[in-house]
Amino acid sequence: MGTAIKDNSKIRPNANELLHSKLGVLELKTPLTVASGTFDLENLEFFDPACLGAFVCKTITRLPKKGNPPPRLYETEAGLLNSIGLQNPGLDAFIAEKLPVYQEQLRMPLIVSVSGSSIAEFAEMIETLETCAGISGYEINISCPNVENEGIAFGVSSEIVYKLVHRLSALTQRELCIKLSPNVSDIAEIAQAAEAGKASSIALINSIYGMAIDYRTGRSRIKKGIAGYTGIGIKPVALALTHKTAQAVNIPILAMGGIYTWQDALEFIWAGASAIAIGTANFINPLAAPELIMGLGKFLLEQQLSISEIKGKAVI
Amino acid sequence: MGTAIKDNSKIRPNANELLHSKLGVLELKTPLTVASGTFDLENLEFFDPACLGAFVCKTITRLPKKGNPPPRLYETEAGLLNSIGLQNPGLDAFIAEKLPVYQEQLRMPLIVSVSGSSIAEFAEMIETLETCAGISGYEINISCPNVENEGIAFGVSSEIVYKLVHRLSALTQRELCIKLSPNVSDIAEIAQAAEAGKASSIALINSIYGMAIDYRTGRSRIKKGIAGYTGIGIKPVALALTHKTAQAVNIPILAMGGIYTWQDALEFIWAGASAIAIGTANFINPLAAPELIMGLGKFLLEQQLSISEIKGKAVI
Amino acid sequence: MNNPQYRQRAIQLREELSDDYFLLWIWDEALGAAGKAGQFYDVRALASLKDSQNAGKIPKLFKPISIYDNQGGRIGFMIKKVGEGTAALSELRAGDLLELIGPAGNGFPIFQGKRILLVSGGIGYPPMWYLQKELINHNQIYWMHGGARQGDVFPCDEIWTEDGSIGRHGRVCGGMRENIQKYDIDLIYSCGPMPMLASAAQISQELGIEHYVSLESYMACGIGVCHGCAVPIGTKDDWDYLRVCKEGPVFNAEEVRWELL
Amino acid sequence: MNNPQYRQRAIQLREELSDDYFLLWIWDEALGAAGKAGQFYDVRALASLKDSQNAGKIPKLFKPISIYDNQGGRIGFMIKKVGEGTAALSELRAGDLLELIGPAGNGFPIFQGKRILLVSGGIGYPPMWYLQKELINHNQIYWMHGGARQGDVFPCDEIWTEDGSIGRHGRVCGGMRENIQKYDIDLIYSCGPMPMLASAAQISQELGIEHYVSLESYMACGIGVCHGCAVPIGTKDDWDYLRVCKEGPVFNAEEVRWELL
Ligand SMILES: Cc1cc2nc3c(=O)[nH]c(=O)nc-3n(C[C@H](O)[C@H](O)[C@H](O)COP(=O)(O)OP(=O)(O)OC[C@H]3O[C@@H](n4cnc5c(N)ncnc54)[C@H](O)[C@@H]3O)c2cc1C
Ligand SMILES: Cc1cc2nc3c(=O)[nH]c(=O)nc-3n(C[C@H](O)[C@H](O)[C@H](O)COP(=O)(O)OP(=O)(O)OC[C@H]3O[C@@H](n4cnc5c(N)ncnc54)[C@H](O)[C@@H]3O)c2cc1C
Ligand SMILES: Cc1cc2nc3c(=O)[nH]c(=O)nc-3n(C[C@H](O)[C@H](O)[C@H](O)COP(=O)(O)O)c2cc1C
Ligand SMILES: Cc1cc2nc3c(=O)[nH]c(=O)nc-3n(C[C@H](O)[C@H](O)[C@H](O)COP(=O)(O)O)c2cc1C
Ligand code: FES
Ligand code: FES
Repeated sequence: MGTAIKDNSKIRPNANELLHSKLGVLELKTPLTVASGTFDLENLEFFDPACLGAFVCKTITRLPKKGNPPPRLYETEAGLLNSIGLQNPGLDAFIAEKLPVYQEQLRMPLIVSVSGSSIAEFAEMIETLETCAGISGYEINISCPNVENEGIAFGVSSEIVYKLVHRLSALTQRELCIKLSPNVSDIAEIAQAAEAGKASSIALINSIYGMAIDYRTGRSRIKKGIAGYTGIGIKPVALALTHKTAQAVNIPILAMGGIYTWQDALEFIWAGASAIAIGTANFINPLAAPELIMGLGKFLLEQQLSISEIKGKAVI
Repeated sequence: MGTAIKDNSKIRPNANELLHSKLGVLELKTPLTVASGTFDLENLEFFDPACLGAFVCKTITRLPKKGNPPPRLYETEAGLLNSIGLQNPGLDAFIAEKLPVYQEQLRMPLIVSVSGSSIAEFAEMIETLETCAGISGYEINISCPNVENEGIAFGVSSEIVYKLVHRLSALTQRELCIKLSPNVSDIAEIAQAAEAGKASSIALINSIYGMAIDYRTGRSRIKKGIAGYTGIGIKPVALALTHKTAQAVNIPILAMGGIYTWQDALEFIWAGASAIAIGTANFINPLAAPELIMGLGKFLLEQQLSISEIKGKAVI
Repeated sequence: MNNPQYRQRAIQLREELSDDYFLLWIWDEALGAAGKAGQFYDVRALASLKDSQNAGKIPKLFKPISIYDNQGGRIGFMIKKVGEGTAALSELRAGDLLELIGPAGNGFPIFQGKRILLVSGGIGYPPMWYLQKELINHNQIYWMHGGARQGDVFPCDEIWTEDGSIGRHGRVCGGMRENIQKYDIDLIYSCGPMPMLASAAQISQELGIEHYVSLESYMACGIGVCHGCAVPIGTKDDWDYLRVCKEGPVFNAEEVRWELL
Repeated sequence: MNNPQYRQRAIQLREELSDDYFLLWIWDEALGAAGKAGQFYDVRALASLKDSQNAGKIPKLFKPISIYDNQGGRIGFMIKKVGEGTAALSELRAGDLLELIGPAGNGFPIFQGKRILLVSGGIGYPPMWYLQKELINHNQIYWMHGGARQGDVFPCDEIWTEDGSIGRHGRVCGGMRENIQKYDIDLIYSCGPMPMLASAAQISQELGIEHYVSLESYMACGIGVCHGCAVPIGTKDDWDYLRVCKEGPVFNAEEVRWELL
């Protein structure tokens, strides 16, 4: 850096400038969002929403989904097992009842998470949502471990991911973020397929297959047996997959998986994430989001570094 | 159960009988073994080896392997990252120096863990080891996350796994246990390929890809970047994969991944494991093995249940 | 205060009850004005979270605990130590901080001029204490409580223990029909373990008596966002998974699809 | 006692030193007979394991700590609190239990009739204390110790601090050449952070003086089974990864492949 620039840098940027980030077509006031299915308006009672850069809602499907039988939850030594099974009221009820409330109450970009059982159904849902105002983007959930997609295992085939994303990207100018599964042999290949299909960003990771059994009785702690594992115990896995994916694609990454604190967030940003989300941490610490942004802002200010300056700069 | 049998059962079996298990062609005095690379004769200073049913040594390769540059270790919130890179003295030194010591000191079946860079190399190693006495079986490691196998990613292709196992099973009557990687889309398919190739058992899981970064500096905690993640944080994943594999194959399973206590061991046995191994737990509690067998024996005795009676009987 | 709020409050008083049961009292006027019988808080020992931040240990989920008593701001929780979360709570002493999210859930519907049977089992006791205070002036109440042994039972009109160590010998539902007849009951409230509630529900259904149950469920968020606590509610042909923490924990016993639980 | 053993021993005495440094003393005659200067124990606060078993928290790895002193069974550890593991150790008081695996490692080679320079930095001090007691009768010794600030330095012949708060201002290696000349040094022992050891090794190599370094490394097993603590040792053309916990922690400075660390 030349001395001229050094002189300019005396006008120290403030935390707001340092926290600014971009996810595809979206400008984010902070790099922090929330993981689908772990956060809703109720959480916004606990803190000032200004710490969030975007809001991702629970995944919706074309038709209402009852979800899986209980018990659906079990806390392990280092995380959470869940088997919600994408319970949701369906697209029509979402548009009629939930969306208006979001439009009224949210003061930040809304990303709608959608899941479908076929490429045609996904496309139909996006077409419908395109007619609605107040939506900034879509998170395409092809990675829920708790439902069997009728016919196609979307998330594990790069060919199908390419076809799906290619179809959807033609339908929208809004943010198109593809949420990947960690339960694959090669996540980079799937991410590249999404990029080739013109996704504007990648989200990862969704839950990992996990299980717990009552050692006394042999009864599965979760009714359906295999469930989705999330929380601090999956952080090393999520970080490895974030790094791998960041090496493989040029589109931005929204990373999640075991992020509880600002230190965790920094690890993912160093590894290549443009934005990060907290999921299970919302259950563990109701103030996880504002505390994360406070800590992250303070660190960036002290170091005089911006998100874009450290993004993907991990030293290996 | 008829009353005649009920009467007989008054002669209560003792813990030794209840703990007995079988892994393929091997009779095990207890279902407990140790995970390759985490245990050696040094550990046997800490407790009476009678608690172990078999001994699995560190993976050996045809030629000596230097291993990966340091730092190779980092402890995360809920487990351990390692990047040893299969450092070992090679087959010849193993046979000349290590094997005689094992033969002299071990009072239990020895399972030799081997890794190769081609089917031919694997076969050559087994042929050589077949000429040595004092070996009860092989653990075929096609799943180490810390080395790039020259040319073939053995563990992720069911076709190659079938070819490899088919070739090796023709070479030996000893136990042939195939150690699978969790870093695949469908572990059941790989396990079935191993079974079709006439493996006599399956071992799972090896380490999961994981990573950690110093949040202050962005420096990877492990020199090579992505490492192998083990310990309590991977238990739910290992349990899910054990259950999935047990549903898919008939050959016995040697399960591991985050087993620290007898309660953990029981979860895996309910899920379908015939034997279990402790790895990272050896570092965390030097007495993990004897404490596990004490607890397990006590439980089986109280419940008057044997390993074979609960194996795979999880209620889902 | 429509949605649950997050607070940290000092323990004012801690009382020992029998065995593993203890009482924690906090003081908060606003919460006192808000909480209804049958509602609960998601609570956690703040110490356990602080521990985890200092020593790198892993923090755990909040646990749902009913409002046991509410004296205009003097709020009591009656807790049984059964596992990790309640063990952390059991370490708290006066002056320590409690984390609270709530009040959560719907609470019991309140009536007047009824002949009421309260049926509680084990740790189903606390919400009933608050409820009977709410009902006592305008209804007739008979309260049956059962538990495994002497340490699990508390003051009420009729006590049952499974081991016969005190009160009547057996399960509390065993005495329900008798009391329903004797006191001409026309409204039942119950809270306790699932199998007990299912038996109680069968009895009320057979006799055609209105019956509200407070259900237990494993929770993650406790505020309605994760759908983890859902139970099947509705008619046999038309039911949905409703959230114990939001639409519940109190449901009409008739609408609970017990056969699916 | 050829291989490390596992033991639990009560803390006999705890002493506070400056800042984050403290001493823990245990008593074990057999261990007293066994431990050599430069060897270490893998230690852990037993309380931290008990906590984890009771409260479902996750136990952590043992940490390598040098033998600081050994008076025929009165064994001392001098510890600096830097992270989780040492923080758990810092909570221990007399009467609490310490878990120990050891003695581990090779220890320093011992000579007679030498003019010796000891160079230590920060937490490299403890093994030097034991070492100089071993050497003192038959050698001439000059001991330099450096640290970041006043709280990081301890009794020796020459003190350096990076902030100049006490002793000479700068890094301890800065004074090495001067002392080597002044005292006609023909043998060096050093222990401290890697960059310091690398500098010291460069100086001794240039001057052709025999030099033994005690290296640090992150450990899992601490007994030679996991190969996690390996460092590159040998000649430029023929080196291998040797284990700090088994073949080390003491290596000939010339044989450490510093350029690969
Ligand atoms: C709406 C509601 C109100 C409640 N009110 C009270 C109260 O006032 N006082 C009180 O002491 N308890 C109450 N409970 C129960 C209390 O929430 C559980 O005992 C607590 O969550 C157990 O947590 P733990 O971490 O201590 O035990 P865990 O480690 O979670 O479990 C220990 C044992 O209890 C079982 N268990 C855990 N949670 C439940 C559950 N929710 N239902 C049935 N079995 C379970 C586990 O299977 C295990 O066997 C209430 C529960 C609900 C849903
Ligand atoms: C052979 C040997 C002998 C030792 N003798 C002593 C002794 O007598 N007294 C003493 O106080 N310490 C000694 N140490 C260092 C001590 O082992 C570490 O300080 C300790 O392991 C740190 O553990 P922690 O859990 O407290 O910190 P961690 O949470 O592991 O780490 C805290 C910080 O220290 C760094 N760190 C951790 N371990 C090391 C390491 N081994 N080397 C360099 N940086 C590290 C981390 O990167 C982090 O920044 C010795 C180390 C070795 C290898
Ligand atoms: C209770 C629960 C419900 C979830 N529901 C959804 C969902 O509807 N859609 C989705 O894409 N991911 C869902 N997830 C996954 C999270 O969005 C996130 O990918 C995962 O939890 C990893 O992040 P974490 O470790 O921070 O929780 C859910 C996770 C949990 C714990
Ligand atoms: C330090 C270390 C070294 C390992 N080396 C090997 C190895 O050489 N061969 C192998 O098959 N697995 C190796 N593993 C994997 C373990 O055998 C085991 O599969 C894994 O650790 C999961 O079990 P755990 O969670 O109980 O540790 C190693 C694991 C660790 C932690
Ligand atoms: S516990 Fe999350 S919705 Fe009820
Ligand atoms: S720490 Fe395991 S070999 Fe040294």
